[in-house]
Amino acid sequence: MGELQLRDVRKSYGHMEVIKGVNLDVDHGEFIVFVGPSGCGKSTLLRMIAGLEEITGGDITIENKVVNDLPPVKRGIAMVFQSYALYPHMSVYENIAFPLRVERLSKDKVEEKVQAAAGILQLKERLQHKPGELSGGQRQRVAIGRAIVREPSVFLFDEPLSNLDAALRAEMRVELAKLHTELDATMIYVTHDQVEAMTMADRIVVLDHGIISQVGSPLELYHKPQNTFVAGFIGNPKMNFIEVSGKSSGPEGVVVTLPSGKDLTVKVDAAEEVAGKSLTLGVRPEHLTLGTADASIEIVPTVVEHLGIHTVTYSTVAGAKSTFCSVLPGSAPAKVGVPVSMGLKGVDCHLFDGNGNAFDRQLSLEELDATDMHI
Amino acid sequence: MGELQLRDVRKSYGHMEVIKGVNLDVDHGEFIVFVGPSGCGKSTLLRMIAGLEEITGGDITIENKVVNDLPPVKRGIAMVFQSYALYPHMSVYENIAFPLRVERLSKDKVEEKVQAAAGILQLKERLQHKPGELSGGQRQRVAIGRAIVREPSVFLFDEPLSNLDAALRAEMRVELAKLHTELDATMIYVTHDQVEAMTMADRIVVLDHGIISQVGSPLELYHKPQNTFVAGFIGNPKMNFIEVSGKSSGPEGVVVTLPSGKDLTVKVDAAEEVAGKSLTLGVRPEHLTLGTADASIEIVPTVVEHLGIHTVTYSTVAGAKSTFCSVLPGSAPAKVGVPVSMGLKGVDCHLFDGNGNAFDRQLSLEELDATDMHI
Amino acid sequence: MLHKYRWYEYVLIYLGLAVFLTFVLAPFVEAFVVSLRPLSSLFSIPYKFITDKMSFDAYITMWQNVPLLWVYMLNSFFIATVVTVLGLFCIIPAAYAFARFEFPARNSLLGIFIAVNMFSGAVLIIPLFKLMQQYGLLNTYFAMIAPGTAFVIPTGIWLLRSYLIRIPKELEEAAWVDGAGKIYTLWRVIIPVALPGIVVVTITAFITAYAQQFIYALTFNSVNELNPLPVGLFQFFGRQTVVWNELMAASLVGILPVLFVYVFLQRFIVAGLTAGAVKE
Amino acid sequence: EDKVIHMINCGDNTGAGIPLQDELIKGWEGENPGYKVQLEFVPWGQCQEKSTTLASAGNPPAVAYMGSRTLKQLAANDLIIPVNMTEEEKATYAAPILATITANGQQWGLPRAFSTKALYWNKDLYEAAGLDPDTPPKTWDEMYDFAKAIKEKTDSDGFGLAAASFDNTMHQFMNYVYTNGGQVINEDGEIVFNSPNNVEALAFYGKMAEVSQPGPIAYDRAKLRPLFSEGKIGMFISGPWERTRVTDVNWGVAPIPVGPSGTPGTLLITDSLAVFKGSGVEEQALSLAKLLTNPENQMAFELAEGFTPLRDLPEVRALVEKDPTWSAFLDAIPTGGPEPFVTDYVGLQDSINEAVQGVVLGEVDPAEAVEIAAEQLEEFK
Amino acid sequence: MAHSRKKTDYFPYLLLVPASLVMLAIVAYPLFETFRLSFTNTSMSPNYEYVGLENYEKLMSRRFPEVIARTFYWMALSVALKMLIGTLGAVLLNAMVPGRTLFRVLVMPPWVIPIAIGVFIWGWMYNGQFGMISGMAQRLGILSGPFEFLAYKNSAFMSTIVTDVWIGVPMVTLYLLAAMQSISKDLYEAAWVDGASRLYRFRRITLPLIIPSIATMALLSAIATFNSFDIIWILTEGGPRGATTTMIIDTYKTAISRFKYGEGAARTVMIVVFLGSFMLVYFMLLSRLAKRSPHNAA
Ligand SMILES: Nc1ncnc2c1ncn2[C@@H]1O[C@H](COP(=O)(O)OP(=O)(O)OP(=O)(O)O)[C@@H](O)[C@H]1O
Ligand SMILES: Nc1ncnc2c1ncn2[C@@H]1O[C@H](COP(=O)(O)OP(=O)(O)OP(=O)(O)O)[C@@H](O)[C@H]1O
Ligand SMILES: [Mg+2]
Ligand SMILES: [Mg+2]
Repeated sequence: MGELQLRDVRKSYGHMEVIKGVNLDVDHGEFIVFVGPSGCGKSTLLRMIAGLEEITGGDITIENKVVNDLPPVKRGIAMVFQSYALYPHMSVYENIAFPLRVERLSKDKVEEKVQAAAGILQLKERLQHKPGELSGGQRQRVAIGRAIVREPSVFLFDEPLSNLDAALRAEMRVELAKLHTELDATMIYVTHDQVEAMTMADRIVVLDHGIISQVGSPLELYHKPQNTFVAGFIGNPKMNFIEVSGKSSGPEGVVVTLPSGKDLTVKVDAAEEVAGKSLTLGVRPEHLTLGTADASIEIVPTVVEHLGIHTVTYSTVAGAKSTFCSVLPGSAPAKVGVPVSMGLKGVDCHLFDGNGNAFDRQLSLEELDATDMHI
Repeated sequence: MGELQLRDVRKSYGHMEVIKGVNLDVDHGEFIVFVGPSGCGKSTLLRMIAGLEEITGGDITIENKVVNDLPPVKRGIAMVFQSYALYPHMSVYENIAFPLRVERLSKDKVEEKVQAAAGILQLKERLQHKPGELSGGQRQRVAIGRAIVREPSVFLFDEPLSNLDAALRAEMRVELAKLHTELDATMIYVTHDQVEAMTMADRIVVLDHGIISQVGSPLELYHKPQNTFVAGFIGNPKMNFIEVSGKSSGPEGVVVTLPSGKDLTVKVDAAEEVAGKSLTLGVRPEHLTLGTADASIEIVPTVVEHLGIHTVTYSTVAGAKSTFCSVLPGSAPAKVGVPVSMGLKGVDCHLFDGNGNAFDRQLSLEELDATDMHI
Repeated sequence: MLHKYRWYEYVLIYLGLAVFLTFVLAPFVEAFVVSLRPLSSLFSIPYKFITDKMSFDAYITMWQNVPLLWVYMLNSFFIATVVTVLGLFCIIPAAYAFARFEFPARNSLLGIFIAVNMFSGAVLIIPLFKLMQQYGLLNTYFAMIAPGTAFVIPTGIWLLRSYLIRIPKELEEAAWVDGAGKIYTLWRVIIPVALPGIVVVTITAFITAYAQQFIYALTFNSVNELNPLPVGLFQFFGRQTVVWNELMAASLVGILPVLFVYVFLQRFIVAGLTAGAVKE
Repeated sequence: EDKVIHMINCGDNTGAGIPLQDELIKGWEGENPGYKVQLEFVPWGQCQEKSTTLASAGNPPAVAYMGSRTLKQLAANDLIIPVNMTEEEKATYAAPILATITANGQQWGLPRAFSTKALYWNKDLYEAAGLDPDTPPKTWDEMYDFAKAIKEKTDSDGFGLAAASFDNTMHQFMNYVYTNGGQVINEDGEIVFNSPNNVEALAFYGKMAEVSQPGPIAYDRAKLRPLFSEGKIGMFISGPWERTRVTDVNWGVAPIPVGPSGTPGTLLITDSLAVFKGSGVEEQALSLAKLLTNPENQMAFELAEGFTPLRDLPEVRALVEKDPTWSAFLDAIPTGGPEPFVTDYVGLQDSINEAVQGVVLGEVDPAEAVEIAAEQLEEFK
Repeated sequence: MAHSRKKTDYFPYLLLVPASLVMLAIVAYPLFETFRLSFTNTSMSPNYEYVGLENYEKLMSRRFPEVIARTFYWMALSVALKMLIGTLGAVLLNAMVPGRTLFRVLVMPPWVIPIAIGVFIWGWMYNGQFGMISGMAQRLGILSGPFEFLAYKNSAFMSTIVTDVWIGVPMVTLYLLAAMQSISKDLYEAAWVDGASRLYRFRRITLPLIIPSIATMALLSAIATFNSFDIIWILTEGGPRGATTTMIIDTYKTAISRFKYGEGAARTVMIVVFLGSFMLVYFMLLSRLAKRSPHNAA
């Protein structure tokens, strides 16, 4: 149970194609997160799976049944809305019981299931309250409770935590992860919060203008983004991009020339000739070190943030596509206006061709767990 | 100009005392941030300085003038609201010009000042637009523009960035910091975002239920919190607190017994006898290391978050007051359910007495820049 | 998707709408048909919806029976407009006071204002008459305008207040911090920001003032040239024969301009009612 | 500065008599320098109420057109002045007409217009019902029988009965009171409404409902004419104005049939010019009113307007000769009874209407209805 | 409180001045006058005397209690119908079917035209011989002959109510429509996902959520209906035999038609008393209802 397939799924509003052919296989029990910039079609895709939005083209299959024309209730899904969509006039109990009432379940059954859900979600004390009397986190839990009682094979969440404050969000994140394990259900989760995506997902689906840009585990996306879009989107602060020119390529990697004229060997496999081509070098702020490494870049911080745990610098660098950022240890002696040298390691860098597609990094994901990477 | 003093400032709503005697001296050009949990009185205090809220007791002095009974406009302050409070029916130009229009400044003067402010804030292209047509960051800048043109000696900000998304917030943070330098003005800033407080403040004022819990530079609060409240409040994820019992104290520190029975020497100066007393050990999640150090704690992670940059584990630990959290390098091989040992260093730990007050750490803040601390 | 209907649901909805709109619109259709019939076939038995000799003659001949129709229409508009303007002049500051200020007796005062709703003009007509007479105001526009104004104020305050409450306080605080006075703030900040709400109040006040012009005018005015439309047309009933076709023609011509205006304003009306509907 | 004489005229200024009146007023103004007549036309629906309200508000018109029935009430409230007719002037009026303006031994208004009622019948319907089209009913019973015949033998109803909550329901009923020897108030000002005659009249009114159009309470007299014109009712009782308005059917008009306990009669209604008290120009107003209503000017006005002539002058005979249908109305004048003269005219009207409606609806029996009404009337005399 | 500075703040009172002046002049003073006149025998003539409670005694002895009962009956029936039809209408207009914008415009006319004119038209329609209703009913075979709607007590009573409903229903409909549209679409989607049918969604979501709006509208409507004058006055003047005489009509008849200002004033005072207690009771019921179910939006 709980498998889901999308086959060339499309959606148009009038002449505007919003989802442009999405293919995705979800296994039972997976936690899939859709991320992407605002307007990229995350909600639309989720709502198409839910049956709230008509499908313009393609097929959606849930548990080996094409559900394109089924109403939501027949799809075996449950959905949690961003606004929670709690019925303000009903008690928590009645809110959770709503789907069961629709089914005309017997009183005892309803009682049993609601109590079970309330138990899982620690809402037993609140059952007689109205949603208006609950805190944000509690409301969120009620919304989940309403989804749980239906025992669906697929849970759909549309930015369920975006109305909560940071602390509560962190807490609920952990709870949702636990719930996922407990219920052993397939979950599809839309968010634009990176941390949520990275922490909760088995696999992340990065959407860009209605097409899937990359699908993969969080670490895969972090370490092996397939293009500049994913590379820039995953990771906070954003990856730094520097215009470089290719020099040569070989088994040990690709040699590029930095704007400063120095060379750096990036540990990637080149599929094509790179000499003389203009390429983009990507390096995450947290992979920069004070001093020099395989190569270095001179920066003059314009802003320095001391976060205790980290010190973050921002500077303008020739060849960099936007503000150049580095995340240094909390004790790093960076000062505004004082020039400093930033070390780059070829093994940590990413390289992209003129179309923004990544060269394959010489790094096996299996090794990642064992490798002792910086930070 | 720009000095501000609060002398035993108090505020009651009816019988409820919300601000319970606050004393604070702010120098010209300082960037002061008020932080504290929701409802602790941050906004109230700021609004009292602004003159939006009546003062129940004490004195507020701006530039050596008691302003208790002056209306806002006569206090030499400008305020930026959380909601921006832009006039939706006026263009950006008119919004920025509003305070000048009120003053009945000549047309030329208005033009000059608005253009100057727009220049600083990069709003020149947007002057004829309505606020509704602007992005969140631009609106924020307009709100600041309206404050700038009045050339106040003190700027007051009430959670000015809380309506922006993460990326924009980071950007605006940097811009505000720049602006602070450029304008050379005193700024008082309310937030509940730690990162903002840590990155922007010259000094942070931590409020707890209407009293000042601690005032100090960001690093001071991070490294030398005076009590468990500040220790728990500053730093994200939260500091872990573990119940320990004191064993002995000496010049090299205080020896405590962990719940596991092992001893650890914490580098703090004890002012009193500690033997046999029940104390609280504080250790920041980012100061834990895999393996063992001065001492270790065995944990079984219940949730593991792979953020790429970090791996965060959550576990239940005997003696810990809440979920025990550790922030490990991104490559750390933590897995749910797999026991792992966490190393503690005595030099990184904090120690608090039964009342939650900190023992003084053997660490000079001057050294901090030079010391090579972990992370 | 949510709003996809099955064929029988469409049938039911349109059937329901047909019945509902028939009830609402039948009188207008009847009025129109009557206005087209010559008097003789008007009183014809048995009833025929379409009769022969239908023509627009009544629209021409009616000018003899109601030569002042234009004047009545203009009067109606004029009275409703002045009522609305005066009403707004009272409503806006009062609604602002109730929405934004804490002062002793605020709630009871508001209650009193709202309660005034329950005294129609008919109840107060005697003393009002004496009052008007005392100040020589009978047979003036003022006699018709003043009571109208009083009875649009409570609803207006109620509507606008619920709108103003939703305007963020920070706007005023920001203006105050910038040194703007209270009147300046009201004029330059609150009123422009509340404009959509004010538009709604304006429309509802106008509707009320326009629709309820009968009793005051009938009682306080007897100068024909000052009469609003309903009273002007009521004169048809004072004759030996009620010239129904001309009455209907005159009625339709008389109400056409407002109907026309409301077709264009309907967006605001529905939107504005939301203001009141969301929170009571 | 000229003193204004505010005169209220009911209706509109389209009648042919108005220019004549204007002429006279101009002449009067010439003879009375310093006075200016301000003539105001008020539609019928609001005319009398308006004058009364103005007066009771202390701002009376100088002279106004009022139904004579209101004069007693106005006089009782001290709002109008008596017009002080000389014996000679009185003599120009028929006694019943004089009676309509006389209360407490004084005259309170100068008659300006009047009407009597008669029975119109549809000759074609008579024929269709097998009745003689040229023989109108002479008695109530005949009227009932004829109506019944029409109702039964044709598609139409036999009679047009008015019982709406308007003033002319009482007027209609008064015709039956007066043709059955009844009265509302006697010469001594006592309420005598609860006489057997009136019970009989009311019972008959109710009985007529059986042969009348359905739902008489929805009808006032004005609404009956379309029915008559359409041939939907065989007969109805109305004033002389119908003669020119009913065109489509072949009709005749005859005196109102007589009840079992009475003699021929009719309700005689007059409207008068009343001179209000407190206008400051009472004297001038009175002189103007007298000028307008003197036999010569009044007659010219009536002829122009098509009103029933008030006084029996030679012109009248010529009128009847030209149009014999006048005679049914003019001949009835001597038998005419006035509208009851009370201090609360609307109260009286409501009470009588209610009695009529009660009987028409079959809710109360006539004797009881008359009794209740009589009781209520005590309050209004 | 931006404006609650130390000094007593006169500003809010200043803001209330224009409205208060109008209210004092047009409502408060006349009300007071009414109260005073209710103890006098004032009539047509400018002079009058105080007569104590005579007017009130007269009230009781006549058929006034009947009028009161009728008024409330008329009001309750009319308001109930308005709410019922208005709710149904709002549901229909809320349906996402082609043409709904047009339909929303089409319901408006009765509300925006002068009431009196609408009533003129209804007066004609109720005519049994020539009017549309009786005519159509005869054509369709529902009636065998002309029926005069205003000629019989019950039918006249109902007819005035129907006209009142006709005038009041557009406002109620549009208001409830607005209330329905302010319900978040998410709620319906959530219910749909849970399998709730259209009818079920209406019963369990729409209806409970618009109940406060219905209650508000019912009160406004009740007050308007209570004070409804034009309709009855033009159609029946309170007849037949008082079947449509409500308190307002009775008062107007007494005071204005019959010039018994004093007696009319006594009636007015009674209206104020009854309407006041009605509103009080209504508010008490409402607030008790609100306490049982706070409608804080989630
Ligand atoms: N009903 C609609 N009609 C027309 N266009 C629509 C409709 N709903 C969504 N869109 C468009 O489809 C695109 C995708 O919208 P969607 O809501 O799926 O974005 P999203 O990824 O969820 O964004 P966000 O993160 O802001 O929620 C957007 O460009 C939006 O404007
Ligand atoms: N007008 C008021 N009347 C009564 N109590 C108030 C009022 N305004 C604030 N309070 C109370 O004063 C306390 C401090 O409120 P304040 O708004 O200053 O908190 P805050 O620190 O700004 O919180 P947040 O982070 O949520 O903005 C709260 O307990 C609040 O409930
Ligand atoms: Mg979305
Ligand atoms: Mg705050």
